[in-house]
Amino acid sequence: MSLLEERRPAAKPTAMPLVAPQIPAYAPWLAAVLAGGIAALAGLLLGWSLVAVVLVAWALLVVGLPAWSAAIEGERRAKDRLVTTIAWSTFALAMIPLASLAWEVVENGHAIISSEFLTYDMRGVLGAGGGIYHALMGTLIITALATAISVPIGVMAAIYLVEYGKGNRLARTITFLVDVMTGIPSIVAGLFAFALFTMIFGPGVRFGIGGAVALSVLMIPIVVRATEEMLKLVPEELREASYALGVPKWRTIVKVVLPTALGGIVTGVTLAIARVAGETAPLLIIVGTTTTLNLNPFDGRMATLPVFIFSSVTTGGKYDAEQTARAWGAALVLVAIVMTLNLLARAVGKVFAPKTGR
Amino acid sequence: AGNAEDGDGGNGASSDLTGSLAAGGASSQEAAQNAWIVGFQESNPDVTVTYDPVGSGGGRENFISGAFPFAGSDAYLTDDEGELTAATERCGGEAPIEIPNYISPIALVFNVDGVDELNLSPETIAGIFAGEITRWNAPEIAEDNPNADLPDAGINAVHRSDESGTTENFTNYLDIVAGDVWTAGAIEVWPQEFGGEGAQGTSGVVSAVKSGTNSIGYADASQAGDLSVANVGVGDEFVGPTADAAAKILDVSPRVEGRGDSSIVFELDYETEEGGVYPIVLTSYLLACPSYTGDEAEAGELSKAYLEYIISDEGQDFGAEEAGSAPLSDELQSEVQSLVEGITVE
Amino acid sequence: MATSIDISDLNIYYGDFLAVEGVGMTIRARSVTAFIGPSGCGKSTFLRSLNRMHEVIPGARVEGKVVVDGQSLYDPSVDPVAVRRQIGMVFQRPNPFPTMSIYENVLAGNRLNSKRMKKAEADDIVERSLRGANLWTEVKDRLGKPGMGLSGGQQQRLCIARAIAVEPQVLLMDEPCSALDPISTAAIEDLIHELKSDYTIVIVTHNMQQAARVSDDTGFFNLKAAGEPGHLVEFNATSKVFSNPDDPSTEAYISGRFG
Amino acid sequence: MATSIDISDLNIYYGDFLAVEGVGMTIRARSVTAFIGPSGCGKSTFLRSLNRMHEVIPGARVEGKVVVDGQSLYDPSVDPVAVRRQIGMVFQRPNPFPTMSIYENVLAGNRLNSKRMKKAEADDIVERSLRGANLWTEVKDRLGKPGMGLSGGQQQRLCIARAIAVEPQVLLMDEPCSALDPISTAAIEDLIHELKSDYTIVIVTHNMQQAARVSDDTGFFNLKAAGEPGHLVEFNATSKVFSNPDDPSTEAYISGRFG
Amino acid sequence: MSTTTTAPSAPTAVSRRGDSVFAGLATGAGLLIMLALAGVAIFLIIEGIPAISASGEQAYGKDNIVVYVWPLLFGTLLAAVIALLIATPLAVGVALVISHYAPRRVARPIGYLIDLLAAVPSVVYGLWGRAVLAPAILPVYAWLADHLGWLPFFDGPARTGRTILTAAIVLAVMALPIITAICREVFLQTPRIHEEAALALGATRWEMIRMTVFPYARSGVISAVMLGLGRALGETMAVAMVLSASGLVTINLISAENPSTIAANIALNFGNASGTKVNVLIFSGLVLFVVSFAVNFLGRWIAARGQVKA
Ligand SMILES: Nc1ncnc2c1ncn2[C@@H]1O[C@H](COP(=O)(O)OP(=O)(O)OP(=O)(O)O)[C@@H](O)[C@H]1O
Ligand SMILES: Nc1ncnc2c1ncn2[C@@H]1O[C@H](COP(=O)(O)OP(=O)(O)OP(=O)(O)O)[C@@H](O)[C@H]1O
Ligand SMILES: [Mg+2]
Ligand SMILES: [Mg+2]
Ligand SMILES: O=P([O-])([O-])[O-]
Repeated sequence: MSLLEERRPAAKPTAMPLVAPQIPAYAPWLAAVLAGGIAALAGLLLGWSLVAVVLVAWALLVVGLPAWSAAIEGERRAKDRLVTTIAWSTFALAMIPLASLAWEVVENGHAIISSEFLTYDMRGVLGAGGGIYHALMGTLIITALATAISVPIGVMAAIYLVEYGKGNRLARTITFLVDVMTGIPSIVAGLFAFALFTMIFGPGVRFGIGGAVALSVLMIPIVVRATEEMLKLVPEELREASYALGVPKWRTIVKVVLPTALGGIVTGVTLAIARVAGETAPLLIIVGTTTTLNLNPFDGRMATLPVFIFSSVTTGGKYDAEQTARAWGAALVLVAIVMTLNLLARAVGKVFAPKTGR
Repeated sequence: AGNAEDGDGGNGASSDLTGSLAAGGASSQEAAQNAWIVGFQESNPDVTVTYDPVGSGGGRENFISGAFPFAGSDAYLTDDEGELTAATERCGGEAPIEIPNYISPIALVFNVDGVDELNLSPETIAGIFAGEITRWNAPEIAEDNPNADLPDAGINAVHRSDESGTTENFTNYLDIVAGDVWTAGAIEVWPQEFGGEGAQGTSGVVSAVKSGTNSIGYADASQAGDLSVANVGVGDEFVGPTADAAAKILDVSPRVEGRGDSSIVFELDYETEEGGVYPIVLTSYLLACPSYTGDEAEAGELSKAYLEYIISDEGQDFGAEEAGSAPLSDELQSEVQSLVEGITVE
Repeated sequence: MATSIDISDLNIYYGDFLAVEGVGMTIRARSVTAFIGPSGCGKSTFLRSLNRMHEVIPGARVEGKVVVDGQSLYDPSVDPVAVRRQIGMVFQRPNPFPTMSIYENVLAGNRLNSKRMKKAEADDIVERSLRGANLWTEVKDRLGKPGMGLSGGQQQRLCIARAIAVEPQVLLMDEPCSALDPISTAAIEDLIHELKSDYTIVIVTHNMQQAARVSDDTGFFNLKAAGEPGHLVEFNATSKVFSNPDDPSTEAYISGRFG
Repeated sequence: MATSIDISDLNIYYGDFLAVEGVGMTIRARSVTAFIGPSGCGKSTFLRSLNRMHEVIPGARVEGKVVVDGQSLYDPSVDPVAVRRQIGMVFQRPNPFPTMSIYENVLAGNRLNSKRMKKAEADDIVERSLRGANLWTEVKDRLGKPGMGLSGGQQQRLCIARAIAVEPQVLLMDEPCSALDPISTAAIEDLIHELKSDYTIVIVTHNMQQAARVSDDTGFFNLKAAGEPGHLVEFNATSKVFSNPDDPSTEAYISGRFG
Repeated sequence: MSTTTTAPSAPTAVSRRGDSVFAGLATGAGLLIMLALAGVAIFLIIEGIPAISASGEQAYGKDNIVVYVWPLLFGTLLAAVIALLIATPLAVGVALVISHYAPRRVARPIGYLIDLLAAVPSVVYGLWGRAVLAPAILPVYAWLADHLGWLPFFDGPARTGRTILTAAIVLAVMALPIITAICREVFLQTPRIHEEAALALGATRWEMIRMTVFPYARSGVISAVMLGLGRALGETMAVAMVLSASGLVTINLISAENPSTIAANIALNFGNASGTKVNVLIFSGLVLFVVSFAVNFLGRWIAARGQVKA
């Protein structure tokens, strides 16, 4: 060990250099304000657009803060600050579309929302007036049917994967296929349902249940994945505790594992519903649309909110303005439904979550 | 829905009809059909009519297969692919009824800085859409518009990106009047090599022209909205796309020869030099059977009533008002009416 | 009520991996038997083979004989589910069912087997078991509260109550105190002392002092080397193991020279 | 070279939770100081406050004074990054960087400061550090192989080599042997003996025998009750703590009466 | 055991039956999923086969199905790849903010906001892209065409906002939350002991991320990108509503003449298709299915391989 001592480079200034010059904690904010100020000033003088001002301010910040840091704190700290600034910038950038989208949907959609809009269909309506009741009901019915198909299959399949298959070949294959299935384009799911029902009922078939089947193709993998993750999170100890009490496996699954995982499963299912409730392409293909309320998913076209939005925007004609207004209104309703489901998913997850007490 | 029952048109007398009628076909008729459905259901509150705009081809296919009791189609039946024979078979061996019910001018809509009025000769139109005339201040355009302040800007020519009866009629016109410039013939799908912006559906073209700069496109005149529309050169004059000017073309066009009595179809005379005729016109037909029997009796009865409404004065006027189509001339209307009234239902 | 267990020539596998080799011993009824040994020597594995919990792990299997009350545990005609009702188990980390109240947790073994019972009968079992686990006075006013709301030591006693509620004959405990604070540990050790008048108790512990305090017999497991199977080095009365062990490696382990 | 550490009135928090309260002691240079105590009493927490690793945890903070070499560690002008170079740390579970070779692992700390290093210089540091960690002969022929390919004990020594490659003054070790087999443990203990001639070494261990074997001074931490903060009960020469402790609870803990 | 009780055999039989019925149901559900996926492939193949001999009028005026599908496939890949070029750096940055930069109290709402991006239905993105983004971005394209026109991508002329680049931006916004979610997970899974090892050696936060988080997360990020790619390839409505498609093959991203994508093309033409044209569209859907299957396959495979290594 004395070797170590000898080869050590000659005396450092202090034995233990712990202190390093630092720029103040408020430096990033100060830099941001300065950059913004300079850019705004230049923008005012040179007549830049707002976008240009923001871009220049950002560029100043990204260059300026690390430069300041490099001068005082050294290169390593400067790099750290550069990356920090860039990382936060990406977040800000990602928020622009969300903010714009939220603003536009509310701005363009709120005016038309009324009780008439929510309770009338489009039968006999040419210009203004009418509503989305038929589309709302269609979306609810088809989504409910898809849920009724997907949840039992998805949950049972997840139970197979976690509780029975555990790593065997079939389970691995299914896990893999489920993963791949998550990536099926929604339009392909629609084509599948179309091809399937065309072969059964002949050409030109359009009905709600076809849409439910197509949506199930999209929904099942989400349900399986969510349930699988939740079941995996149930500690092995709980299963063992139950087995050790002499409880058979299936009762252990039903009475101990599923209740413990219920919160997560409900959350996952709700998120899956939210995801498919906004699907358009498969419904366009296999459900079509209509102006009249149709509550029978086994007979004839049904309107749904997403397809209503699409066709309102793309039909055009004399009443384009009215149709577009209805489309934004329907979009607001659809976004509200989907967001509510998302919030609900989280709330439900909390309500059902096992009471940890402490 | 609360509004199903509050239609005020139910004046009792005419509405002993009940049931639902599902047909479809050419999307060009969609707006007019939507209007007709509203009008018809008003006086027949217990009838539900749906018109699926599945396209002319789909309409013919479903008509032949029996899925639709009647269909709308931008093209009449021919035996190029055996459709006429098949349709005859479908109608129990009788030749199907083919009648024009929707005549609509195809407007050239434009959005050019500082230009409100535009005259275009057939060759110029072909040159623009074929991608040969690329700037607004090109001499060909300037010649027709000596007083316009044409900008020195590129032309953004907008066409339909989907398969379209409008495209077919428009290119048919170009093919006939300017065949040496427009070399692609009459086609339903726009040929890529001619370039330009592709837009989905008539509304897509209209909104692309509206939101683009220095754009021009072709669209059913009823959808032009507040966009400027060009006058098209016919003979020595330039004619705008009004319903009257469009309706006139059927008066000057010959019937297609060699069709039976139940078929009233036209070979449009795009090269007409008749005054006041707007030549770029889309004509859409209704296909139906002369008699409906057995299972189809109810659908036949409803179809007959509905078709009668469509070609009635009331129906044609309502279509003109709501969808901008040109009402049939009196002469043509009475001819068509007798065909529809002759439909038998057992 | 309680029962002795005879083990002979027991080999325990995880798939192809032989984890424990050639164990033989007799566990006396109404006594506390402790297993000690360095980590990985197979104490838990062996314990779990005594109520057929071992086979819950995919690929796990057992060779040799475990005889309880004259019946061979691994006989094909024996139902493992029934075995586990007769031979209860308490785990290292307290694991009450998180979705159930204290009351339901105690009854879990009965209820999960869909036994229908009268309220009075159920109340009776709950009180009896909780008293048996020395937990009654602490929780009797909040039986409807979630079992997870208890402290670690209370949770562990709840698990013991749950295990004895189905009236097993043997109670296996795998390091029942290792996740607990000293005070809770003392409470559990007291409880073990009391329970031994009714049950045959087998306990695994990494704490030699605990083994010395609570057990009547002690088994010392060891590994010859990493990757080799664990084996039983010595099985003797606790007093002998801790004062005068037969095997020098036992002596070395107990005096803290390794592990 | 090595340095002593003076701690006074140190309170350590996780958010609002006071985990360790009022600790004061002086850790001598070139000696081994061991911390023992029951689980959860704050040994790791305290150790991590000595090189400002504590504040890596969100919400964690420290009150009081830690003075190293005359400088207060928690002074605002002090750069935590510099502190951690001077006060190295070895963790409970060996944690070589999985994507790096043995060679790169050893140099990981050095590379941070001086990107460009001559090959000869780098080779020199690697050999010196691996020799220092008693690992050189075992790995010198496979320096390019991944560090994860070593056995647990070798990995732990690799981590020690990595820590001493940046030439710190103090080496903190949190239960460095608890994941290791007895043979590897012995190797690490030997190494600690050797290292103490150059470094100030602080080690946390749950194994009292180990504390007795390797340390010069021993600190005993305890909890008054669950949920209460941990505190330093006694800090004395190891020989005194193990033979004749000042505090009765130290005695109780060491003799295995709890924990 | 006391002599009165022997292992009871009656309840055994009952519980065994329950066990096997339940296990059968579970296995059946698993098999059904395999069947469903096979069904998707089989039905698409059956309905797609007649398209192979389609030509001329039936193939939308193209000589054969290959000539028809190829430009669509090109457009699909082009839009998806551009979308990923935009989304990936953003997603990695946002994921890092959530996993390593934002204080915990802020990280959660940030994650939620990003998740909201994924919750917006694609038709609403379409509406937004068409009505808001396209007109807003046209001046940017004009600027690009003027200043960077020498690059083939920005050749222009910029006459409409509804270009393939706009569509790709919308796709990027839609793929961003997916990539972010996965990246965030893998970043968070970086073993704490490795991160602390780096910090204890005196690394700054960025150095710690480069030393431990990125190497650990590499395969996870790649598979996240592949999954984002899958989403971008298959997205239908947003593209259908935003893009002005001419159906040609070009890398000029901001002109009025844009390639179309398979999914959007199907959605736009399906309603009007009849006869063999339906088969032609389904065939193009089959091509899309195969491509996205392959991409997902690759993504999962990379992810799975990464796990073995870690
Ligand atoms: N599920 C399993 N699959 C494969 N091997 C296992 C499994 N569980 C334990 N083992 C192996 O079996 C051997 C014995 O493990 P066991 O858990 O029984 O040891 P132990 O004595 O209880 O140790 P500890 O004191 O750490 O709990 C070890 O080598 C272990 O790696
Ligand atoms: N990240 C954390 N956040 C909040 N509390 C923590 C955290 N880490 C530890 N604690 C708490 O701080 C207290 C001291 O924990 P610490 O890990 O320092 O104990 P220890 O003596 O090292 O225990 P062990 O021997 O089990 O390692 C405990 O009450 C623990 O629950
Ligand atoms: Mg164990
Ligand atoms: Mg610790
Ligand atoms: O009427 P279109 O066929 O042009 O849509």
